Amino acid sequence: MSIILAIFLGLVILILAFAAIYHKNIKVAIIASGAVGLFASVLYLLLAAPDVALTEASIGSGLSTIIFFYVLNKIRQSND
Amino acid sequence: MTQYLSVEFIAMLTGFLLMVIGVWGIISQKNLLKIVIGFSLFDTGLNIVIVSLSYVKNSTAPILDKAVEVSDAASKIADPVPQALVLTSIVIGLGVTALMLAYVMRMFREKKSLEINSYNELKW
Amino acid sequence: MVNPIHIVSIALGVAFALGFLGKRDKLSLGLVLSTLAGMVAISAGWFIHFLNSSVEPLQIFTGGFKPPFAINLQMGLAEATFTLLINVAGFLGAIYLTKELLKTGKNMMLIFLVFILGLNVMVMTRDLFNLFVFSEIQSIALAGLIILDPNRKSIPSGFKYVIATGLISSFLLLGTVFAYYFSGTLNIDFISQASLQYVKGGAVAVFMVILAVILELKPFPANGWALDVYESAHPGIGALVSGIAGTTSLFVLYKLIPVAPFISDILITLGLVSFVASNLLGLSQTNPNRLLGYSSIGQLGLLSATIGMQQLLGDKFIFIALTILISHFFAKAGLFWLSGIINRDDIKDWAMLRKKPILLVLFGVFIFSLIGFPPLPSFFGKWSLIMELSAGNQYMLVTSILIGSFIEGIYLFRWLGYAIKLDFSDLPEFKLNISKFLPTLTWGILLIATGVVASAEMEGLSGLSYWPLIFIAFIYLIDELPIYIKNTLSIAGLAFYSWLTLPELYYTDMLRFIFMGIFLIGGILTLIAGYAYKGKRRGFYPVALIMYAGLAYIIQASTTLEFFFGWELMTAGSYFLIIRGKKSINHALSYMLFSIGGAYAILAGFGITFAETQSMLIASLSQLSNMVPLVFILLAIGFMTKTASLGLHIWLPGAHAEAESDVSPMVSAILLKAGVFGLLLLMIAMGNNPQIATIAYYLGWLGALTALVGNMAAAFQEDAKRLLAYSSIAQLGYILFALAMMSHLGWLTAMYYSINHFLYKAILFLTIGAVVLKVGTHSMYKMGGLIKNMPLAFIAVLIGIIALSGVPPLSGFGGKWLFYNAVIDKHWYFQGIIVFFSGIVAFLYLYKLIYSIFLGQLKDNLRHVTDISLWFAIPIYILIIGIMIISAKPEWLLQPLGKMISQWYPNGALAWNGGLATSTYGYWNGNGVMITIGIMFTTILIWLIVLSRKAQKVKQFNIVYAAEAPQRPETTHQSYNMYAGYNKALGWIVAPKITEFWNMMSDWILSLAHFTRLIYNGNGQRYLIYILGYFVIIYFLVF
Amino acid sequence: MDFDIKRLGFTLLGLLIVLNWGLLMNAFMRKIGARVARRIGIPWHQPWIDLFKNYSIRSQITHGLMFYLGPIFRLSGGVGIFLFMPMIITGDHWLNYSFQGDLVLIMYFQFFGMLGMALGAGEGGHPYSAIGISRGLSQFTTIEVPLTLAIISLAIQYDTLSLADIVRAQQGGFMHWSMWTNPFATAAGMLAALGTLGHSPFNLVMAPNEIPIGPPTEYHSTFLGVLQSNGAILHVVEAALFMNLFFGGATNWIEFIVKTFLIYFWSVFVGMVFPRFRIEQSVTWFLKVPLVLGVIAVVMFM
Amino acid sequence: MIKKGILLLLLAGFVVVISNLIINFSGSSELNPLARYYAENGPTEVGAANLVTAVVVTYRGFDTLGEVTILFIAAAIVGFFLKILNSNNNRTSSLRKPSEILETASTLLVPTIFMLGTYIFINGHLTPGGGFQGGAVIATGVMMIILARPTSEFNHKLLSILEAISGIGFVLMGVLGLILASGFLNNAFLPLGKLGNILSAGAIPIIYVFIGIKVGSELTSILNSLKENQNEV
Repeated sequence: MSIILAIFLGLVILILAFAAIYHKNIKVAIIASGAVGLFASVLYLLLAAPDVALTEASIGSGLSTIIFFYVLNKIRQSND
Repeated sequence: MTQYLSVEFIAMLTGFLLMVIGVWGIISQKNLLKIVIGFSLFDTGLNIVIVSLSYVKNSTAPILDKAVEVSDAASKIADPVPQALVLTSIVIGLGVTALMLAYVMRMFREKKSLEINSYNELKW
Repeated sequence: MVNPIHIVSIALGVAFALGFLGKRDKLSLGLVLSTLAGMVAISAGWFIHFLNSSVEPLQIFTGGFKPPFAINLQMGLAEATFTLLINVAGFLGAIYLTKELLKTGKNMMLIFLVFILGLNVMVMTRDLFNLFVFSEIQSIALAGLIILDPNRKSIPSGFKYVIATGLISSFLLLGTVFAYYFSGTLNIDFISQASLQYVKGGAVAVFMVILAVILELKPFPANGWALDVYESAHPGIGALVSGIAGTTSLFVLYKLIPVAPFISDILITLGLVSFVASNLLGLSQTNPNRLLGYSSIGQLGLLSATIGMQQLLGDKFIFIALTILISHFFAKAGLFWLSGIINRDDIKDWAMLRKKPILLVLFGVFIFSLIGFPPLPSFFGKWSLIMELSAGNQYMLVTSILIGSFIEGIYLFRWLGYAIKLDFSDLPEFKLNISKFLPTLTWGILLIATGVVASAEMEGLSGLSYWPLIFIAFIYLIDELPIYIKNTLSIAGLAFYSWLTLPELYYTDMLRFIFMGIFLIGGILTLIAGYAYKGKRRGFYPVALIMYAGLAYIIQASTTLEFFFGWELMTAGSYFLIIRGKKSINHALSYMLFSIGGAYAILAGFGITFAETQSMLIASLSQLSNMVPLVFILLAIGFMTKTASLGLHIWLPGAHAEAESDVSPMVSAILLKAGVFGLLLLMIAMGNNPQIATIAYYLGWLGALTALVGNMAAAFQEDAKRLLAYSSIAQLGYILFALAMMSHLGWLTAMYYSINHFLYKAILFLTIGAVVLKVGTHSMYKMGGLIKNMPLAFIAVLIGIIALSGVPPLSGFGGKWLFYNAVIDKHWYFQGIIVFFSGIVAFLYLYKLIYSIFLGQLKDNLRHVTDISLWFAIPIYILIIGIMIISAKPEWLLQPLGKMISQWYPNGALAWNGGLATSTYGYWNGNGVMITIGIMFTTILIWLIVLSRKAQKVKQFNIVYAAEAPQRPETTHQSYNMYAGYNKALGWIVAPKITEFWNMMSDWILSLAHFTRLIYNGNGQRYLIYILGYFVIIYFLVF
Repeated sequence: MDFDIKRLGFTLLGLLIVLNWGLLMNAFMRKIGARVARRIGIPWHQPWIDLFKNYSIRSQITHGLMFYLGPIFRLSGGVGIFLFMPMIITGDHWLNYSFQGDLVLIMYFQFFGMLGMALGAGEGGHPYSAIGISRGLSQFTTIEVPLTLAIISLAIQYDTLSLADIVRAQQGGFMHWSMWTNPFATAAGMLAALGTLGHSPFNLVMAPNEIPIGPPTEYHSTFLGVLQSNGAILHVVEAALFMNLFFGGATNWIEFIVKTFLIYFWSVFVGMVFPRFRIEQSVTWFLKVPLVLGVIAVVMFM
Repeated sequence: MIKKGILLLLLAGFVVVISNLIINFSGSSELNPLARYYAENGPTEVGAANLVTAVVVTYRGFDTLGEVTILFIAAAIVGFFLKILNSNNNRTSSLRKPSEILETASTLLVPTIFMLGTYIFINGHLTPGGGFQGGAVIATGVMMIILARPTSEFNHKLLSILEAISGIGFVLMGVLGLILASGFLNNAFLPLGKLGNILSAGAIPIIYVFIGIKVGSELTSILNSLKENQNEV
């Protein structure tokens, strides 16, 4: 069961990663990259690492994405 | 073949492929933000790889509570060391990402460009 | 003793506590500085502790558990040394950056503090992951420090730096966790014990770890990011990156080698490739900071190669690595600091340093330290390195190290030359900030101090006395005093040294006595001329004395190290003497380059000798049995760069011609003899070996051709000093030829020529120099008719040229006579003919010299020129007396010489009967000839005086001029292009083929440098690709 | 060195003979030259008249010390070569001071006079003197090459550099002369002799025809007298050198006179036949055939 | 095109290199000796039920100190960066007012978020989580305030004093460990207590509080710097 979940998660992560690299819209890319972190934290839970999962969710995907957006926003503004 | 059909191996494979995608993003994308995203993906992949190293077959989280008694902890838990390392790695990753993004922001201000090719002044 | 962990707790505590202080920046800075001072104190305490006693290193268990369960730090002698270096540099670096730090506020201060802290822990930690964490701290802190001076350049380069180190540290992390997976531990010592190189996958893991560390050392070509940082960051930061961050990475590499011992071999290659390539690329660089970057990368390459050579070098490894490292550490940081003081974007602007002469001195010390001149530490390091590598028969490594160092020498000395010579009047004034100056000065002093310490560690250097160097330092200290005091003191110093050494040598070693006499007495005489100068003549006396000290050391050396020490000292001193000339910047550079090249050839030769005989005694040259020809050729090439033999001569004419009036005789009459002395030593030691005969045969030809080309070229010169310079080349060609004969008469000729050449070339150069001082030009066709204004000079030149030309009865003829006998005795007829022919060609330029300057028509603008300075005349006439004595009583000189040479060549000596010398072929009575000619000449003179006592004196212009009235003196002075017809007939001999050859070589190297550096196209992503490619390629090379 | 009055006497006597024979020979040669050119030419005693006249002229001018010393150097050079060269080989009387130095001394002493002359003329301030001297020096460099080769060949052949010994080794008959035992050296030496004796085609130095002036032009009166004396002595002595080297030397004055005359005549004869060379031509000429001959001569005895 | 090919080749090389690691990875069926040691002795030596916490705070506490330092300097650098950005430009802009929903929600949610964060780091030695996670959660709360009240100014002084106190506290704990117990950052200078209790594991809860405050304030200051930067156009 967990193997199937793992495979599923792995596929989702890889697809999101591709999207993060190749999507034209930078916003989507950033969100995809954040989502990679989120799905990774689920994977961590499968791997018996709740501490890591919590950290990844809050820092790796949460705060990083926020910072990305801040910067993107700033760039947008100053590009006007 | 069956040895490869395990959670940890799949996780590790995912991590590795994520790293490869990240590296590809780093070396092929011209957009500064995409490069930073590449780094972030690379880091996540690396973290997944590390965590999958910590996994012991059928183990539980390395937390001693009612489910895991002190006496049989050694046979039940996952390796806590790589997990501790990943914690550090994630935080460092955040620091590096913030730093890179601050740089990107500052560079953009200078030239209004996100193309890495526009920052080639220093050479030779 | 304070627990080393407090380096961490204090630094971090203070860094965090800065938050309390709000905007009180000065207080913050004071706190940071005192923290750094405290860190210095802690590591210094441990350093002293470990230095005094050989105790086990201290282990610090963080968390209170033993490894591998917790992270442990180690503090031993090595760690104490490195943390001390780091902390001192950090402390002074902070002082240097005082102004900038105050301006940017406390954020930068705490980043700076954390940066230093990170380096400290990187040195001390024994845990792989901990190493990763603190190297991240270090690199992130550095990424912050790069923008200390935020500008258009530094920000993109900071970004490149961040992404590059990000990639590299990812490799490190990946390797680390897999190393943990395969070995079950993160402790470096335990991982080493696990021998992961034999574990499948484990080998790859440790490879990734070690390669990440290598990449941190910026190997060529994966180092574009580092170059950009060097160029764009504040030089104060560049100093830290290059000096301490690089040093730390090296230590980490050293620490990690046991984890992946298989890397050693490839590390040597990578390091040396980086060393040679970066130096090559540095050649076409003009930005000082970037140039320093190239140089840094090169030095790091050399050092990492040295670490790879740990096994090869054995016991000496620590000494070698440490001396080279310390030189790099101090010199590079010092240079960056200087760059910060100057703050210019072009190395040509470094002439500004001359506005603050002390900076120039420091600059010189740093440059010489990088190249490895004595008494700076890297001299000893490089010496030992070459010796040990040769002992291990690693000649490829020796070759590439020497090539790399040579290329480094090119741009460093070009730069030094710019600083010393270029015009600086257009450049702005600058204030010397004490906070910027103090660290730089400290570094210079420490550099010299470590050199002295290192020299105490060396074997085979016991024979040298440091008193001359101390004396020179003293002379430098009184540089502000007027010239006559310094001159008197210098002469007194030389005289005292002569008094100490010469009498003893006279009874023990005739050969050394003669050369010591030439060097010291010659030195005294040429210095007397210095009284003619006015003002302070800053910097002249120290460098002249350095040259003389080097020469004296060469004579007194009993080991190869002492010899080389003296040789390099002499080179350094003479370089500074030569570069003092007005237009000598390029000539001094080419002098230096040939000298360095030659010195490296000598070094390689000594290295091979040491490899075989395991002895540093010069005498051990004679015990060689293998590779004799190679050693001989290497050493001979080294010495022939000083004697300026054909092919290696192109530095000489310019260098001698453009030098100051009293410097030319020093470098021509005296300095060149050092090469002769070296060749003599070489031939004495190795002459018995039958393999040498063939080489000597070719040397003989070389000498003959040198003589021909030298004299021929001299005949076509229009510049008086250049003419004499070419003449020196030719004369040294004679000497080389005579030495190569390796027979009694041959050597007698050589020795006789050496002494004579010293006498008459000193006379000629001094006189011409004095004339030039009065007339203000070197060009002979602008002079003319000066005989009336300068009778003293005329007589001196007359005697000089008669002696040089070999016309009886003066001393030159003795040389010719000996030469004939030696040639026929040796059966080297055709070479002999060439030398003889060139001897006659000498008449052409000698006549041109005396005619163009003293005879012919006096130019209008020179009507009121007075005779040469008395201070020049005194040494000149003393030398003339010498020539006269030798001419009248050649046996006084030849008999002792013959006796001396009989030690080595007992057969074929001259037979003496009173003043009559008889050889197998001919005979000659110098004394008798002198008397006969004297009487005859006097008789005819009296006869003419009797007949023409009423001769009426007329002006020079009063001549019969083909039915025309001459208008101006210039039109009747046939001087320019005097031997036009001869040039038409035989000028092809002196076509500048050799100069063209060297030009082609240098063009080729420069364009190679230019094209190679195009790989650094400034694109950060490209740099990442290089890093990745480097990683992949090295992987495939290793596995 | 012991002072030997007898040797001095014989030497001075020899000098007197050589001087007069040189003057006479000069007159002969000029006469021959004139006859070849279908002129009458000078009377045979003309050189003595010139010499006497020049020595007696009262008005003399000088340009300075070196100008003054130039002729002295020149004459010293000529006399010096005479002094260091054995004239008549039999007995000890006419060996002069050749015991003080060997062939090398003689070769280098040739430069003594040249150098002095060059310096003196140089101070004269006349541009053409300098031109002439520069040409003379240029030419001399290559003249010496075949000559030296020939001398070295002889030195190897006879195993000595002593001129007297070389002459002695050639005694004992016509066929012992170097001319026959070492023909290549002789050929090289005699071609070089054309240059040393300074007649056409190698007389651009003096350039007696086109340019009415050369180094001696500024000299006149006593100075010219000295130079003329030297010219007479030098011609004989140079010829004597070649005689000693290649033609068995002389055992008495008759033989001396005949041989030096023939040698001198050889150069005059060539001069009559060949036109003058430009300087670059003459410089290279000596490096062609004479050089090859000289090399062969050396190779033969190596 | 050629360039792309070269890059692909490079990537292939990279894949080859790292696949060496993955091929030799075979999973683990039991703990290695080091982990076994932690599992067996961690509860008695350190007293933390969460072994990851035991490793993070005590056994490898030195790493954690470094980690905090990294965040610290990253915050300092970002702060410096944006300070120099702002110093160049004094213009302020009027931002769009945030929606009322966000404003109200934040008033309700922020205290809860702060409490959650505090809980996470105080219970770090017992349950998953700890200083970092808790700190991050607190920072999220701060972000919410920023979003809700873009014009509100943070008290810089408070923030930096919080940073300083927590940082110094962490270091002080380390030094106390050195002086009172067996080594730098050893937690046993306070009683280890009973495994599983909130007041157990010696100094770990205190250290985690410091870390939590420290991380929270660092992240807040990063966000805050970026926020202030938003105002400048």
